[in-house]
Formats: sequence, C-alpha cells, structure tokens
Amino acid sequence: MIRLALLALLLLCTAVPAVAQPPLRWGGDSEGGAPFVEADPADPAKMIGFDVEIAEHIAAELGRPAQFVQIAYSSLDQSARRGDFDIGLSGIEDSPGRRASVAASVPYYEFREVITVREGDRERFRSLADLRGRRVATLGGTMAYDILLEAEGEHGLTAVSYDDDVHPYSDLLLGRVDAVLLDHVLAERAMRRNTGLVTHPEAVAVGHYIIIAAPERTDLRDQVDAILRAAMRDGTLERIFRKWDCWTEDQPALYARVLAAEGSDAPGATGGAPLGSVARAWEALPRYLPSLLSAAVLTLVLSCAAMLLAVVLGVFIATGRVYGDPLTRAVLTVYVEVMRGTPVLLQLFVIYYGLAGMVRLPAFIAALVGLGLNYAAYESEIYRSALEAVPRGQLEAARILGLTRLQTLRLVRAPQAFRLALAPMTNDFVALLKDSSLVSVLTVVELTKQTQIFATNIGSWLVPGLLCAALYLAMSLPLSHLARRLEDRWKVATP
Amino acid sequence: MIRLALLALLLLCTAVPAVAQPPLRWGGDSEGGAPFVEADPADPAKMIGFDVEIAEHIAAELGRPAQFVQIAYSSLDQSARRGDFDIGLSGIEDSPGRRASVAASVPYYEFREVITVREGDRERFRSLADLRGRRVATLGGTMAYDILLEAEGEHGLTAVSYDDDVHPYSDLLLGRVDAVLLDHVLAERAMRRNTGLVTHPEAVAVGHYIIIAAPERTDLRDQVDAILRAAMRDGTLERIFRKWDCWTEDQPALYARVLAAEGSDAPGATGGAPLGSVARAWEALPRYLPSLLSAAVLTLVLSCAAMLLAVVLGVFIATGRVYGDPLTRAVLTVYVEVMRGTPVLLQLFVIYYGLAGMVRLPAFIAALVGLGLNYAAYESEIYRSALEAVPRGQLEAARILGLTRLQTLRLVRAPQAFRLALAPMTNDFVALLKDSSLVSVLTVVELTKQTQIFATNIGSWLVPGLLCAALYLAMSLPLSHLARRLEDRWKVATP
Amino acid sequence: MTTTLRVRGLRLWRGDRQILAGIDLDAAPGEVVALMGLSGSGKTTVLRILAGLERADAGEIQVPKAGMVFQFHYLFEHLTALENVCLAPVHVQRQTRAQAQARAEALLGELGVGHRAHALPRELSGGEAQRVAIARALAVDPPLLLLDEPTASLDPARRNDLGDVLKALAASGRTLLLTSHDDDFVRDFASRVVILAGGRVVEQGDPHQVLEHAQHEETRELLQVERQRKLGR
Amino acid sequence: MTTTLRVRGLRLWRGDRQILAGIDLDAAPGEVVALMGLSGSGKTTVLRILAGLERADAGEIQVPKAGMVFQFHYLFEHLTALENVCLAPVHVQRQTRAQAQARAEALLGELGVGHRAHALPRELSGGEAQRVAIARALAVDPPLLLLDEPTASLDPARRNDLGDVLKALAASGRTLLLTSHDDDFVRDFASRVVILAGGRVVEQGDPHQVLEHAQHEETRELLQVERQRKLGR
Ligand SMILES: Nc1ncnc2c1ncn2[C@@H]1O[C@H](COP(=O)(O)OP(=O)(O)OP(=O)(O)O)[C@@H](O)[C@H]1O
Ligand SMILES: Nc1ncnc2c1ncn2[C@@H]1O[C@H](COP(=O)(O)OP(=O)(O)OP(=O)(O)O)[C@@H](O)[C@H]1O
Ligand SMILES: [Mg+2]
Ligand SMILES: [Mg+2]
Repeated sequence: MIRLALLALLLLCTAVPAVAQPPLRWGGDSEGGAPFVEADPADPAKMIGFDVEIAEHIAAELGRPAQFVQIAYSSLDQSARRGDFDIGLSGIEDSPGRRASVAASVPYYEFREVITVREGDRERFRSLADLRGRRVATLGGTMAYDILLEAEGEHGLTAVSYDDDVHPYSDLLLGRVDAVLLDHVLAERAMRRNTGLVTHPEAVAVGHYIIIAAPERTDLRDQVDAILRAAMRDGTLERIFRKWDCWTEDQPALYARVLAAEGSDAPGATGGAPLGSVARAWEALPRYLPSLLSAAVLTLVLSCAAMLLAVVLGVFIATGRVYGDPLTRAVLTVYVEVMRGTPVLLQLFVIYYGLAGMVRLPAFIAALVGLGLNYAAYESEIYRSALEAVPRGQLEAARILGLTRLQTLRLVRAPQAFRLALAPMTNDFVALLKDSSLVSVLTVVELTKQTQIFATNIGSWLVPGLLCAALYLAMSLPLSHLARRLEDRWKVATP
Repeated sequence: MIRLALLALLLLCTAVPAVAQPPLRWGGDSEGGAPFVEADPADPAKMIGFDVEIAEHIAAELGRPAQFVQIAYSSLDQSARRGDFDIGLSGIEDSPGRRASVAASVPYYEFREVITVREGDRERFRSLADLRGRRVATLGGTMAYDILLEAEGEHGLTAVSYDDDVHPYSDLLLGRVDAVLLDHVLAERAMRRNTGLVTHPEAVAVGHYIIIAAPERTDLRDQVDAILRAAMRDGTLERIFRKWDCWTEDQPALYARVLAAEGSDAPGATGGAPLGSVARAWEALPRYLPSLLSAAVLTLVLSCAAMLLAVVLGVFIATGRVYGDPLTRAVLTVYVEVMRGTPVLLQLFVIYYGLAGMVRLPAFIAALVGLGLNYAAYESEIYRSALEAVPRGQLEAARILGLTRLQTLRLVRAPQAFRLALAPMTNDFVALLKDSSLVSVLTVVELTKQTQIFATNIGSWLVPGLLCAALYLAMSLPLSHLARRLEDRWKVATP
Repeated sequence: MTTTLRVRGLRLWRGDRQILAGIDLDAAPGEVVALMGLSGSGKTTVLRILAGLERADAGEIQVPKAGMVFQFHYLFEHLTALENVCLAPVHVQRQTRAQAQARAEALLGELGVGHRAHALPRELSGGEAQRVAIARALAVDPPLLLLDEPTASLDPARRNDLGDVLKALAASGRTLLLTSHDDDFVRDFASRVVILAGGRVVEQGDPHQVLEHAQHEETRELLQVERQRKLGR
Repeated sequence: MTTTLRVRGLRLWRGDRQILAGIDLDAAPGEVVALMGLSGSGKTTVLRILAGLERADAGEIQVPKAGMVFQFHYLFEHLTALENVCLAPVHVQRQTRAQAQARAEALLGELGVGHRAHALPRELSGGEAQRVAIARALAVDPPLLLLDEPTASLDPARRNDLGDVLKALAASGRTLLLTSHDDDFVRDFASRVVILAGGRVVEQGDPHQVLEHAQHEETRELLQVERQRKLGR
C-alpha cells in the first residue's frame, strides 16, 4: 500500500511545475533540426539554430535566462495553451487559425512554398497544375498542406501528408510521391541531404514564421513584438539569418511592413476561440467526409457482425454454464475468464499472426472473429447472470407443465432474462463500436483510424474529433433508443 | 447494403494472394537503406543494395523472376511464417531463436558489433566496461541489444533500444546517449551521415547475416544454401560485397567454414517451435519484470480508483434517472448517451488538453477522471436497469412501512439490484483493466505501454505478450472469483 | 365516535372497466371492519388506495398512517424473517436493534413462527410467510392496519390465534380493516362487515346480522351457494 | 382398485429439522384426496416431491405424470392469462393454436375469469390469478393433478364452482390430490382426507368421519379451536 501511495504521489508531483527563479522557458522541436533548432554536434547539451538565437536574444532583452523546452512540433499550440512554456518558436507558421487560438507575435521571417521534384521530372512538373493525377507530399498541419488540399479540387492531384519533413523527400526519391511542396527553408535542407532532387525556385505562396505564447499572455506577446521590431531595426535579425544562411531579399520588405504597421492593430491580436483552425477544418471536411463515412460504415458492419457472433456464442456459452455438466461448465468458465481477462489486442494478434500457420484469415474476418470471440465472453456472463435471476417458480411452473429444458429456456427463461440483460448488452454494443477501433492494428481502416488520418492531415484534432464523436454517437443513439423502447415495453410486464 | 457487401468483398479479396507465374517473392525493408536494400535514387522503382543483388542472383539461379516485397524489419520473421514472401534478406541476423522459428540459410556475411561514440569521448569510452552508468543505444531485436542487456548486469550501463538505426546516432550527437553499439555496416553508414562521431574498430562480438524462409520451406532453404555456397566458391558474393564496399577480410574465413560444414547438419536446421526467441526473452525478463510489475500496479491502482469513481457516480446517475424529476432525468440521459456514445480517447484528450485552459490536471488524475466519468455512464445504465428490475411489491412493502425513498433505496432496492448488477459490473471492471491502457496517450505508462516497450526492446511480442496477458489475468481472476462467490451467496436468497 | 378512516365517493377506472363506482367507508378506533366481496370486486384495490399505493380517479379520503399486510406477503427477499420484522422499527422508529429484536421475536412467537425467525422468505411455507408479514406490519404498530386476506394460508388453529391478536389490537384503540373470503372468521372476529359489489358498498353492519340475513341481492349472491350448501347439509 | 399414486416411507430433512418422517399415501383414479395439517406441517413439500420438484431423502414413490397448481400461482409474468393457459397445450401437446385457445377460453370462462383472458398476471386480482393458474394446470389434463391451497384466495361462490369442476374431473377418472385449510370445502368436495402432523400421516378416511370424530390428538389440535368456537356459538 505504501508503495502504491508513493507511486501515486510521484505521479502527482511530476506534474506540478517547480517555481524558482523565472527563466524564459521557450518551446521548440529539436527534431525539426537545423537551421531552426537542433542540438550542437560539438556539444549536444547546447541547442543551435536561428530560432535558438532569436529566443536567446529575446530572453536577454527581457533580462531572464533562456531555458529550452522540447515540444513536438504538432503539439506546440496545445502546449502553449497548457502553459508548458512561455514562448514558442520553431519555424511556426502564421495562420488565422493559430492567431485565433494562441497569442501570436508579428512575423519575423518570410518563406516561400516551393515545389521539389526528382531531377528527371524537372521539366515535367513545374507547377501544381502539372501534377494532375499525381501524389504530392508535404508536412501535415502546414500552410503547404492547405494549399495542396485546395489543389486537389483545382488541379486533380492527391495530397499526401507526413508527420515529419524527412520522409516526404525520401518517398519522393522512392517514387512513392511525385513532388513535395514545403517551405524553401525545409526544401533547401532536404536538397543538401539528398541527391537526385531539384527544387523550383518559384514561390507557390509565401508565409511567415511567428512566435507564440499562451492566449492570455498578450503582455508577453507585446514585449516580444517590441523586441522583434527593435531587432528588425537594428539588424540583429538580419545578422542571425545571415549566419544561418537563410537571409533572403524578401525579409527587408517584410520588416518594412511590420515596422510600418507598428501601433496599428496587429492582425488577430484580439485572441479568442480557435475559429480559424475550425474554419480551415470545415473547409477540408468535404474532401474527407466520404472516407470518414465509409469508415463509419465499415465500423458499423464490423461491430454488428462481431456483436451478432458474440450474442450467438454468448447464448451458447451461458446455456452451457447454466445447464451443462461440470466439465462443460469448467471449460466454458476458463474460456470466459481467459478471453475476458486478457487484452483483445493480443487476441487479435494471435488470430491474425499466431494462427497464420494454420489458417490465413483475411484481416476483416480476423477482426470480426477476434472481437466476436472476445465479446462473447462478456455477453455470456451477462446472460448467465440474467438467466440465473429468473425466479425459480417460473421454471418450476414450466417444468410441471411438461416443457422440455430447451422449451423452458426459449419460451420462459430467455424472454424474462433478456429484459434484465438488455441494458448491459446495449452498453457492450455501444462499447464495441468504439472498441472495434483496435482492429486498425490488423490494417483495417475503421472510423477512428480514418479520423486520425484526417486529423494528422489537417493538423488539428478539433473538427475531426468532434466529427468522429458525432458519427459514433449517430451509430449508438438509435441503438440506445431502441433498447430503451424495448425496456419500456417490458416494464409493463414487471410484477 | 450492396455497398456494404462490396466493401466486405473488397476486404476479403485484398487478402487472397494472386496465383500466376511464380516469381521469387523476396522480402526486405527498404527503409533499412543502403547498403542492404534501398530505392535507387536514379530510378526509385528499382531497389539497389547488396541484399538486392544476392536476392536477384538466387532468383536467377532458380530460374524465376525476382519480385520485391516491402516488409518492416521487425516483422520479417512473422511475415516469413505467414508466407508473405518466399525468402527474406535485409541484413537479417543469425540467432538460435530465429533458426528455431523460421527456416534459416547458411550465413552469407560476417559482421562485427562495434562501439560508436562522440569524438570528444574517443579516449574515455573504448569498451562496454568504460560505459558504466552511461546510456548505450542500439536497434531493438538485434544481437547488439542482447549484448547490451548482458552488459547492463555486468558493466552497469543502461541499454536503450530504438526502432530504427538512425536515431541511435542522432541521439548520440544530441547527448541523449553516450554510445551506440551496432554492426559495422550500420556504423559505417552512420559515420558517413554524421560528423562528430567516431567508431572503435575493435569488435565487441561477431555475427552473421542469413536468409530466411517459412519454417516448412526447408526445400527452398536448401536450394538457397546450395546457391549461396556456389556463390561463395565462384566469387559472386565477393564481387557483390566489394561493389558495395562491404568486403572485409572476415568473409573468406566465414566462407571457408560454411563450405567445410557442407553436408554436415547446419546448426538448427531442424526448425520447430520458436524456443530460441522465447529463451532470449526469458533471459531478458528479470531486467524487465520490475518495471512490468510496477506498471501493473499502476494499472490496478488507476483501474480501481477509476472504477470507484464510476461506481459512485454511476449510483448517483442511476438514482437520478430513476427518482429524479423530468429535467434531471433528461440531463442525465444526455450525459449517459454522450459519454457512452463517444470514444473515451477523445474524452481523455478533452480533459487533459481541452480543459488545460481552466484547470491543468496532472496526467494520472486526468486519466482517472476521464476513465471514471466515462465508465460512470456505463455503470449507471446497469444500475438503472437493475433498480428497475426489483419487483414492485418489494418497494411497496418498504413504502408502507414508512421507509423514506433513500432508506428504501439503501436497504431494499439497492441490495436486491446489486445482485443483478454484479455480473455486468464485473465485466466492466475487467474491461476497464484493459481499457486503462488508453491513458498511455496522456503519457501515463501502464501495463500495456510497458509491455510494448519490453517487446520493442527484445524485438519479440511472444513472451511480453504472454506475460502481459498473465498479469492482466492475475488482476481480473481474483475479481471474477470474488464476484462469483458473492453471486453464489445471494443465489440462496433468490425466490 | 372519533372517525379514524373516512372515505367518500371513491371511484377508479382500469382502462374502460370501472372497478370502484363510488365507495363510502368509515372506521373508528376499536373497530375490526371486514371487507367482503367476490374475487375481483376491488377489495385489494380499496386497501391499496387507502395505503397510498394507488391513486383513485375521484373521491375524498381521510386516512391516518396505515400499515398493510399484502395478499402476497412481499417479504424482503434478501432479509431473514426476523430482519424483515425489525427493519422498520430500527430505521423508521429509531428503536435500538436489541429493543426491536426482542419485540420482533415476541411477535413471531405469538403468531407461531418464532422457530423460523432466521429463515429467508424463500425457506418459509405459505402460512409461515403470511404470518411473518403480519408480524412485520404489527411491529410498527400503526393506528390503522390494513390486512389483505390475512387468513388465506392459515389453518383453523392459526386463524383463531390471529383473530385473537387482531381483537386485542382493536381493543387497544387501533383501527383494523381487513378483507376476507372466510365468513366464519368474519363472523367470529369482525365488529362490522362491509359488502362490496359492482364497485359499491351494497350492505354493511354486524357480521352475524349481515351474513345470516343478507338484505341485498349481491350479498346473497356472494354467500348464496355457501348457504344453499349449508342448508342442504 | 388401480392405484395411481403410491408413496411409502417418505422422509425429508431441511438442515437438522425433519420435515417428513415417513409418509405413506395412496390415491386412485376418481378420488379427490385432501391433505390437511397445520401450517408448516409439510403439505406443500409432499406435493413438490410428488411433482418431481424436490427430492426426498428416503422413500418409495410411484407417481404418474402430474400437473400442479402452486400455492403462489407462478403464472408466467411475460404472458397474458390466455397465453399462460395455451403454452403447454401448444408446445407440449402440439395442439393447434386455435384448438388450444378455444379450450383455454372455455376453461377460463368456467372458472369465472374469461373476461380477464388478455390481462397480464400483474393485472389480475389474487383470486383471478389463482383461477388462471388452475386453468393452466387443467388445460394439459394430466392423470394426476396436485393442487396446493387452490381455495385460498377464492370467495365462497368461486370456491364451490371450483369444487364442482374438481368433482367432475375426478368422475372422469383423474386422480386429485389437494391441500386445504378449509374444512368446509374438504367436507363438501373431498372423497378422502389425510391429516399430516409431525411429518407423519396421523389419520385418514372419509372427511365427515375424520373431521367430526377425529381419533387422533393431532387432528383434534388442528381443528380444536375451530370446534370449540363452533360449539361455543
Ligand atoms: N394493474 C391492473 N390493471 C388492470 N386491471 C387490474 C389491475 N389490478 C387489478 N385489476 C383488476 O381490478 C379488479 C379488482 O382487483 P382487486 O385486486 O381489487 O380484486 P379483489 O377484490 O382483491 O379480488 P381477490 O379477492 O381475487 O383478491 C380485478 O378485476 C382485477 O383484474
Ligand atoms: N427451502 C427451505 N429451506 C428450509 N426450510 C424449508 C424450506 N422450504 C420449506 N421449509 C420448511 O419446511 C416446513 C414445511 O413447509 P411446507 O411448505 O411444506 O409447509 P406447508 O404444510 O405447505 O405449510 P403452509 O400451510 O403454511 O403452506 C416449513 O416449516 C418450512 O419452513
Ligand atoms: Mg385481493
Ligand atoms: Mg404450503
């Protein structure tokens, strides 16, 4: 018990931040690599990159020591809102959605979205329009991805989103995609890493990097803005970008604009609900809806089939446990305890891979059988308990009338037990709808998996999550409704 | 319906392999990269690498066209057993465990396990013994990892396993680990990719690459052996390795041994159960058991606490739904339907991230609250239905005796309902033990997550999976037993 | 005479069947009123309405806190006979457990089921369960006691024991309203009989008077065959 | 005389209480045998053993297929009165649904509950449920019919109707074994009475003979108070 308590305490403590001298905690993703943020090869404890130098400059100006906090790129906004760091910078793109959900600084760097292709395709693929029918890769949750989604409709290409900026280029080399659209900083880095690729210098679009903070920290944001503006004026920023070989002729124009806008309201400086990202997600929705719906249909078909199997099998197991001889009962009890007591994921693996030596089940069938066998254990327990709760007098009356055991079960016991089993059964069916998402390990793409794909691609969980929840609800509500109506009807017959 | 049927059909079909002219399907992991298998930068549809050339040589000798099948490195053995390919080669290490679970060829390449460190540590860290108290990285499921696990006990270092061969070196640069132990082929590749690293040429151990096939395909394995031996004799192998700059003076000695052993029984040529990998896992077990057990304890604590919350809340919800006014009932019904109908994963996200603006819950508490709130919806349905199944006469008798509603609930209705609710509740508790694994998304490391870490590290799911199942069972069995005993006791009181 | 119970114009429909068509009923402390009528004439329904378990569609009711013994006992299935009897005294009347238990044991003994005090309801015979239910109702000692067919499962000896208990209760100022099919019992122990027919009270008065010299057609119908039989014997 | 029912030395313990201490019992077609005894004397237990619902600890039993009416009816709660009565004829005797239904309606009518045919058990009054249960047992027309307190919830009129039905059944060659606390009913309709006391049959014979001139102490005890009362009236 003491050990448990300690453990719990430990877990509680790790989440409570230590309050000491206030360094400026700045968040970034060192996996993003140079020239943004990366560990110094000479001294890996030290971070280097232009974002590092900008962060350190800001900290110095604020008179606070800088402290780096490693945050996954895709979690930066979320972590900002949670307050995991004071300011975040790591090649974070400006966007209305972001401006609406966190406090965003003025832009400090202007980048161009550029197309990279294999050398052999240099002439064939010069613009998005040339890529009709082709797969074009990018990083999920970026402006480039939004552009590609637009282009899906306009130019008939297929957008493919990745979680990192390395694999788009390696898959480009492998021929899995035919072009990559990303900002020129990432593209140049990729060009250095890989041979056989070529980047078209023309900008498909331009964007900006910004610094973010928690939505309520507008005070800090304003300080950062002031420091950035000063750094634009006195050449600090130019020196940093030149050092990292990222200075382009676009920057002076950007700085001029930023400095000219000083005093006037910066765009989106008001904060508020994350309407921007929601709007972006709604825009992307029509493209994802068909695949989400068909994933929902798959989920429903799989769940219904598995539940059917579970119910039928569950009835047999329960019958066996109530009426069977001691051996049958023991065997069935072991089945129930093992199937119920061990993770269904493991069972799915055993059925899909473990039995592959004997029978190679297609993934869908393996998923159905696995879920069905697992849920049968749960259903059987519900039925067994419900069957045993039917008053003895009812069974004796049936017996005395000469009904066989099977007839008694069918005509008297099961109908009365079913009423007791209905609510827990409905629970299980509703749970199964969600549990069926486990089968994605068997390469079956159902609703949750499809939602994940959607979310990764648009770089936000909000709308896909809500939509996914709504779809699950849409499947479970009619079921609950039906169950409740049945219950109400039977309630009349309760003594 | 037609659409569903088509969908199901489609899913069925994708798993049925096409039977046509029999090419030699050979499996490898192109993510492994050069010099083993990688896509040709010049023509990404083409694979290049020494394993590619060896596979093509074997296919040519067999008079069959070669066909590449992409298989994740860690799944190669499993896929071989499933028959996803005829032969597999991709820098696959020889080991007794592997020999026991698939048909394995004679070794065709000898490699050395070597230590790579940061340049600055060149003199400090020359052997495993120098690395006491340090973290040493490698690829999971390799011989190198086994060596490190041994060294943990012997030299007091910490083994850190990775899923790929890139991050060990990048983390070495970042200072997250202090050395990498891997074979010289991977080490040399890493040296080319990164600066600031140095590899000690001394071999910590030697190992061999082999070709694998499904366990029952000993015929094919024997053909491959014959072809490999011929290729050793006539210099084909030497030419291939020289081309890829991998020829070392160790190879002639290996070939001499292989050719000398011709005709005599090759080691482990008998096939059989995967005892080797099991043995290896058992060996690794003592090192993992403590963390597995404490993860199990965490799972148990979390599940018990969440179930307690769910039961208490569930009782209140059920009471409200049975006794409450229409508004209370409607509100509670909505709660139940929404919490039950939407994925708990989403709810956990909302509680952990979504509410972060209002209250920053520690991960463990968020997990507990999330699971508790979700399960409360399920429990409440069970209780509601059980409460409603208590015969009216019992309630009327209580009422006429002057018991208040609350007393009736406490003294008469709940005790009788509890008997009906017990089996479904036990079901839910047992399910919760497994469902609690979802909280690993909130960075809580519970049993399933720890098992995954274990499995990745030893490169096999068999023993960790069984152990995990056993631990879950060990938690659920006492519970089931208790529930059954309670039920038996109450059964006596059934009319 | 202080009226404990006063019912006027009680009406009740079940679907389109009128079960009660305007019942008037009074009972005072010290009285043992027996409600008689054909099976299905609404006796149980009247008691249930008086106990507050059912609502009438029309009518005025003035009724003190009532205890009730059900036609089908409704003992708490999860409690022993003794626990059944002690439940209300302990939790409603806040008696100590020892106090309640002593009184419960005395009551069970008086009704001849003291030896079954620790049996669960399902282990009791029909008559034993009936008597435990009566003990449970007596234990809270309500001013008005409603008994639905308390004699149904009792043998003649037990029936007379019960009759004596009820008479003593009435003598101590309680009001008793019971239903019964047993004219002998009613004759011996009731102070007044009320005949229910067609949803109305058709006749009431002294049991000997009413049962021997029934004025109304309905009363005669209820007892008719019985009387013919008795005459023919 | 063909013996349909033959019981010798029936013994049963419940824990350390001996409920039956060696019961001998015979009944032939055409007989209506009434089992009497104090509440808790084991009447229900005997019927349940004969019906095969309970096992005796010792004794020989020779019994044909029996139907039974339970003390607490045990109607199927999810079926209407009519469905309750039709269930066995349709599923056990394989009668057509129409045939079974017609007979069920006739039976229910005969017992005076025809108008409640489509009610669920919980919508029936005590006496109505009792009569539906009797109809359900009669519908399968078994050679031996066991009735546990069939008259408990019946008014005098209904009780005599039932008596007539039972007599007619016996006349058509069935064997009837019933328990009752109602000595009037037993006197009028039973061809033989068997008195149970202390787990034994203490006396049996013609009802008038046994009930008026009881030979045994136990029989007198059972009827004692009743007789004193009758004498004192
Ligand atoms: N829930 C119900 N729904 C419909 N009808 C009902 C319901 N409860 C009772 N009844 C009917 O109301 C009538 C009166 O029932 P009640 O139980 O009061 O009769 P009773 O006089 O007590 O009869 P018994 O002597 O048989 O107990 C009966 O015909 C019965 O069928
Ligand atoms: N399941 C049981 N466990 C223990 N004792 C029981 C059980 N069932 C019945 N008994 C006891 O056996 C005795 C005989 O019961 P039985 O029901 O046969 O009596 P009965 O003669 O039918 O009484 P009544 O006239 O009250 O119905 C009673 O004292 C009863 O308490
Ligand atoms: Mg009644
Ligand atoms: Mg009995």
